[in-house]
Amino acid sequence: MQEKYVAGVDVGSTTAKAIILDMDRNIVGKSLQNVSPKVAEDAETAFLKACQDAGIDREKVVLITGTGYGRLKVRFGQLIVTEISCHAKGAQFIFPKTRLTLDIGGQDTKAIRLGENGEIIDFSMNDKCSAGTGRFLDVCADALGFSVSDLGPISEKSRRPVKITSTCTVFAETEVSNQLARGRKPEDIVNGLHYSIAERSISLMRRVGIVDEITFTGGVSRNTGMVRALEDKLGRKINVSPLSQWFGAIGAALFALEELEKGSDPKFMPMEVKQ
Amino acid sequence: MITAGIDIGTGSTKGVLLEDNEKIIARAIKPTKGSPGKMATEIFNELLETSKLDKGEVDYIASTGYGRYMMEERQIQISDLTTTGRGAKFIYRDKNPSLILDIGTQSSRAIRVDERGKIIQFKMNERCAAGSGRFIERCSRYLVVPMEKISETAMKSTDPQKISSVCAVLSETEIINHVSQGIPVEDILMGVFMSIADRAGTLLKRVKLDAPVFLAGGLVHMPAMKKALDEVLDQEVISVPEAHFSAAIGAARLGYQRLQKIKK
Amino acid sequence: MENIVAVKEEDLQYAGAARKMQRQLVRDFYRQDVTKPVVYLFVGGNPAELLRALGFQVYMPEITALTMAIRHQSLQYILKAESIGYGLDVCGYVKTDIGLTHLSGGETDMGKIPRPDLLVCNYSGCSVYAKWWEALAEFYKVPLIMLDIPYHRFNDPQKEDLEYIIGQLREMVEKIEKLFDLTFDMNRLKDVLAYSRKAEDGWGRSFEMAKHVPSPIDAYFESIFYMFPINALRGTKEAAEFYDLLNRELDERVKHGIGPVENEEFRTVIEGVPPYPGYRSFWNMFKKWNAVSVAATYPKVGGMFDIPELRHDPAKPWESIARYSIFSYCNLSWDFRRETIKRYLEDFKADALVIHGIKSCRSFTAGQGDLRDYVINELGYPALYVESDHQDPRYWAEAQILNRVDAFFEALRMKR
Amino acid sequence: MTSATSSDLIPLLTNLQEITYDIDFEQVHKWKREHPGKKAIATFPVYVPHELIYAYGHLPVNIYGGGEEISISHADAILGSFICSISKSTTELLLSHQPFRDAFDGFVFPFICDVARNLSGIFGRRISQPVYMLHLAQNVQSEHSIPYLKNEFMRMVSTLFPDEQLDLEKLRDAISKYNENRALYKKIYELRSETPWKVPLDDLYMTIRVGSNLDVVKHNELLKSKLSEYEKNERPKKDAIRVVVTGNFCEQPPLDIIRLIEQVGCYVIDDDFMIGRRFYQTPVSEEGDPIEALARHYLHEGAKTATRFHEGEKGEVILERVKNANAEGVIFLTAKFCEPALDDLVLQQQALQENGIPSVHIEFEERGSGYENIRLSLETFVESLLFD
Ligand SMILES: Nc1ncnc2c1ncn2[C@@H]1O[C@H](COP(=O)(O)OP(=O)(O)O)[C@@H](O)[C@H]1O
Ligand SMILES: Nc1ncnc2c1ncn2[C@@H]1O[C@H](COP(=O)(O)OP(=O)(O)O)[C@@H](O)[C@H]1O
Ligand code: SF4
Ligand code: SF4
Ligand code: SF4
Repeated sequence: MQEKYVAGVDVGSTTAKAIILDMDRNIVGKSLQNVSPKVAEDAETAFLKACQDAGIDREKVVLITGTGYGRLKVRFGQLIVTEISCHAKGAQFIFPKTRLTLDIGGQDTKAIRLGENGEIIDFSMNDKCSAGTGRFLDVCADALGFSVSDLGPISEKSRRPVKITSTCTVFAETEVSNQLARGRKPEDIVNGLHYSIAERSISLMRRVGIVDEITFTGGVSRNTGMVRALEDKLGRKINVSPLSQWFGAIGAALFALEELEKGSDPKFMPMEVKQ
Repeated sequence: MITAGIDIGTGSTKGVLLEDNEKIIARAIKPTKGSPGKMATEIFNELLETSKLDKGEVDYIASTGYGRYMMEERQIQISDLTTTGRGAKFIYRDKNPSLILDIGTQSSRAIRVDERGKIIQFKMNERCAAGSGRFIERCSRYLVVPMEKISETAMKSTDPQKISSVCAVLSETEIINHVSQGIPVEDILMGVFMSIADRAGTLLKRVKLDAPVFLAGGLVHMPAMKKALDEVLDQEVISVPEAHFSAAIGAARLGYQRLQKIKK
Repeated sequence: MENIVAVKEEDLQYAGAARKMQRQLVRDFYRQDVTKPVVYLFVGGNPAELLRALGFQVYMPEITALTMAIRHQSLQYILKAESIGYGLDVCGYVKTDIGLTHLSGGETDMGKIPRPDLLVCNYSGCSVYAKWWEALAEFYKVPLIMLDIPYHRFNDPQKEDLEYIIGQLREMVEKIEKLFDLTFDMNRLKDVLAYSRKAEDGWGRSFEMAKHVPSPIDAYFESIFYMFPINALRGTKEAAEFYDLLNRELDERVKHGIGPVENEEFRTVIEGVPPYPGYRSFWNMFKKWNAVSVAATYPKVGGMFDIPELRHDPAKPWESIARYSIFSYCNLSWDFRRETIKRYLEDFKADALVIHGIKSCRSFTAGQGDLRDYVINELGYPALYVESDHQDPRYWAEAQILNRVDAFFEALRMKR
Repeated sequence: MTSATSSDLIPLLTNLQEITYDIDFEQVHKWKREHPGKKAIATFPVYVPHELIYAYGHLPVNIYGGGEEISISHADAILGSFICSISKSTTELLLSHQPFRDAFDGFVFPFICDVARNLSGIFGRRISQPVYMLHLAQNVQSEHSIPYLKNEFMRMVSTLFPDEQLDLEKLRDAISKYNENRALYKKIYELRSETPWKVPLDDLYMTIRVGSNLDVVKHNELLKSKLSEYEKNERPKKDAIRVVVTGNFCEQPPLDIIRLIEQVGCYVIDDDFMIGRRFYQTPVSEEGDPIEALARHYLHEGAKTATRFHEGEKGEVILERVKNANAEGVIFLTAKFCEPALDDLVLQQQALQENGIPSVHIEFEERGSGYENIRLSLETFVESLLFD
């Protein structure tokens, strides 16, 4: 049999991620890149980079699923699935006992509750406001002169987290600078930011019901300080994986694979017809 | 008699020295950085320097703005809504304003005043920064147009591009998208001004938009803001650069009033 | 689809007939001359029959407001009302009405909305009703009659509740007779009630039609149009005839296997007031997934027309009006609402519940999340909750709602 | 009911704030321990006749949500996002706070607004204790309203106490004790009107509010002791302006906001604070049929808050209050998302405007993020009166 692959391309608001799976569900290639204004090109680049990473020809990839905020821009794909389904699927693939996924991405936060067989029971997400999302951390990190990848390690030193009262990202940015001017320690401020987001996320999770196991996905799950704050507030451990940011893409690739296995025509989702 | 009004805002600190309630003999402005209390002192000292006056020659100091409680030297602190109303009334005195729109760094407020400049009604943004000056500052940063050039650039626009996102932060993505589609920066910037004007319009309608609107706050320096407001509100909005000092002037004038009372 | 192709043009005598007649009725309604005294009533559980029998022209500002919203004209009026102090969180109907009639003189492109000569506050299901009418009474300086309808809390309304309502109805009639120098005629009331009954029987039958698979009617999105006669014209001949026509059209659809979507795939029950400002787009989100709503609670805001015992009855005029008034949908206890949803899900072979919450209507909305919890965790049906507003387009976030609807049906389809 | 001795008051006086805001309802649990077999009934604010519950020997308790003490995490999902805090935090207490559920043997939600009404259905599904939605008659003019309301009151108690009989003598006695309670409020408010500096607003507020958790007899003792304390108070008189605060008839503003009002220079002379304990502002008749007396009093003498039907007198009511309080202005202090308050405000503000009386509208919520904007609004309002 000819060598075949499937791909999932997750075009988020901030980053584009791609995953290549072989027919045995092994991840053979992945990529991550920032989203520029040229979303369609970024999607394609992410895909090509993943092919490169896998060391395969793009022609070998027989079915591609697009997902994420910019899913309609994955014009070279055949399937389109919302990121909610994909994150859930990806999380369950890596952590099979997942019953609740928390996805904090660049511009949105979602809580998804899953059933025994991975079916989505319920989900909720935040609304058109950047408060409580990755962007909130990006902006505040900037104001403190850190890069987001520093936030985790820095907050580790914190003893007394500063309470951040503003929910609006813009006000929080000012608040952060003021706190700094008042001589509060950067680590305490960063930790305060983490707690503030943790609180908002938990309230979102409560909307669908907090049940074990919880898997944390999306770019913000790479922030170890966020993981700590969440675990502290929830009083339990949560799953995180180095692949967390790719869960959406992994889920998307799995959808492609399942379709292929079903032998069905890739006219699966009605999404592709409209823009 | 000399009174000082110091307006410690979230973005900038402004101060004036007023002689006999009428004549502005010194003014100063600086971005607010570090401790608001120190900022206020700095501005005050600058005022003394410009006017060549001695500290003891200033009869009364009134502070206002978000940092009003932090200025040690103050004799009184007054809320920035009150002072903006009074100050704007004074600055625009020949036109007898009753509706004032104050857009500052983080705030936007619609204020209705009576004959004397007393506030009768006001509405303000509360938790969301989408309609405030900060939005423009952020745009300046990621569109790489310096603040001094923002308005000038926007004024060149022939086809303003609407911003649909309501969030000052999330609209970044949209704006960057516009850039990539080759939409000229000036049209995008004008769109940003229009979106702020839209929000201001809603605020104004909540206190009833039934009179000419007078602008106060830092955005008076931006003709583009006025242009956007003119269009959105469908009227000629009145704006002069001096109105950036509305709150400071209002504070100094109310300080004068207090002084008169005390002296009696 | 197969059976669509098989249907020939000439076979379809009634295609679109009901919709056409409904449009005409709306047009005529707003263009009619004002020849009689005008009374304003609320939709929920109103005693329109009594007022028609007394010789009043009946208006319901809620209906005008929603008509404005669906035509994308509500925002200007909402802003006007806000300018005299109505808060952001006040019910959009109130603001549109006050902005349109009190503050703009009632001129619309459909016709002029007359000012009221009398306000009857049928206080059935929503506390905002009282506040709204109090304000109108002050603005228009016209008499206001309070008709206090107890909340539905018991399996049967108790004798005391009915007596209380009937007592007030009689007092109201007397008061109006005096105020407007009119005489009440029982025979006229019975005629009006007979028309109401006929319309209600017909409308009730149309609901039942959705039990067919595929359903010939979208019980939520389509019903929104078909609700106009029962709510605005109940008690008139036109309304009664309208539902005859609608049923003929539905029979024809059943015969030819025609439904609101070509290939019915999902059957949903929908709860809540529609997002009028985004109504078309909202419907499209469902059509795209071949989803049909087979039962909905919103068409029962006037009264529970699907329950035959609750319809008007010329043989028991006072009692049937009183009983009807208790059972307007927002006057129902959560126990009853939960039971109703359960019944709809089961009887109409539905796959899921969709809830649309209204940010500025607490009467309908407060507790819908609990309903969702009940449906998911106790009944085991999937349920989707989305939120916007019935009047205020500023709350219609299309992309977000689309995302939720897509994800929901995607998950439903995957489960199959 | 044992009458409280003065020494009983000491813990109350020293821990006033703690007891007032106690979401574990320790006072209620304590009362139940002292009265075995008796019940505590939680009532949502405004217009529930406590006298009736008290007449059965049970303890009526006003509930006011969780305030600053509990964070909302479940209730959002149940109620929706555009809902007032008191409803959310009361639901939160139900869902996640056992001491609250254990304290009460029944709940009453009056139909003061749609949210309060709907809460009854949410509670009803989740607990085994009886829950009653009290429909308060709104037709002031109908002769059928009083018989209806009497019957409604009886339905309430027979739902709460299905196997118990009402003793009319005990009801008369209860009315008399609550009349004493009302008379004491009146005295304190009069004292405050004459010499506002003697009665600190926050202390008065908590003194009234703490009564929610107490037997009325004990509360009467407390009020008496506070009254004499206030009379002797030697706080200096301040140059503050006299105001009426209205609109907060149900959800209570956080204590910090109440304090802020005084801090920025206002003497609150007339207010709606804790109107849920003061909605009968005149004594209820102790003659004749006591149930009818309660019903009649609600219809004709009950405080005219926005949560009931009142045609054509909104303007007059507020103007009258301003006049009686000899106030210079009005602060509309309303709970965020409280529609009844928002609706009535329009007509009231209009009346004030026409009469040249300044007013300001402030919205509050529990656990709001800082009070900077509220302070700003209050200061601006005061300044508009202070400066010429
Ligand atoms: N190494 C990292 N450490 C901490 N945070 C990170 C890291 N990498 C990315 N992030 C956060 O993740 C966010 C992007 O998340 P992602 O899930 O990729 O977003 P989306 O899918 O919406 O594009 C960024 O806003 C950033 O805050
Ligand atoms: N020349 C200028 N100096 C200062 N601010 C300016 C100038 N031109 C425009 N601005 C705008 O005005 C805003 C500051 O307004 P200001 O009234 O000083 O605010 P605040 O008092 O809240 O600090 C800034 O956000 C900026 O966008
Ligand atoms: S500006 Fe702030 S509050 Fe407003 S939408 Fe954006 S993040 Fe949210
Ligand atoms: S039921 Fe809802 S939509 Fe209707 S009037 Fe009441 S609050 Fe408004
Ligand atoms: S605060 Fe207002 S909306 Fe909330 S329960 Fe009380 S009366 Fe109802």
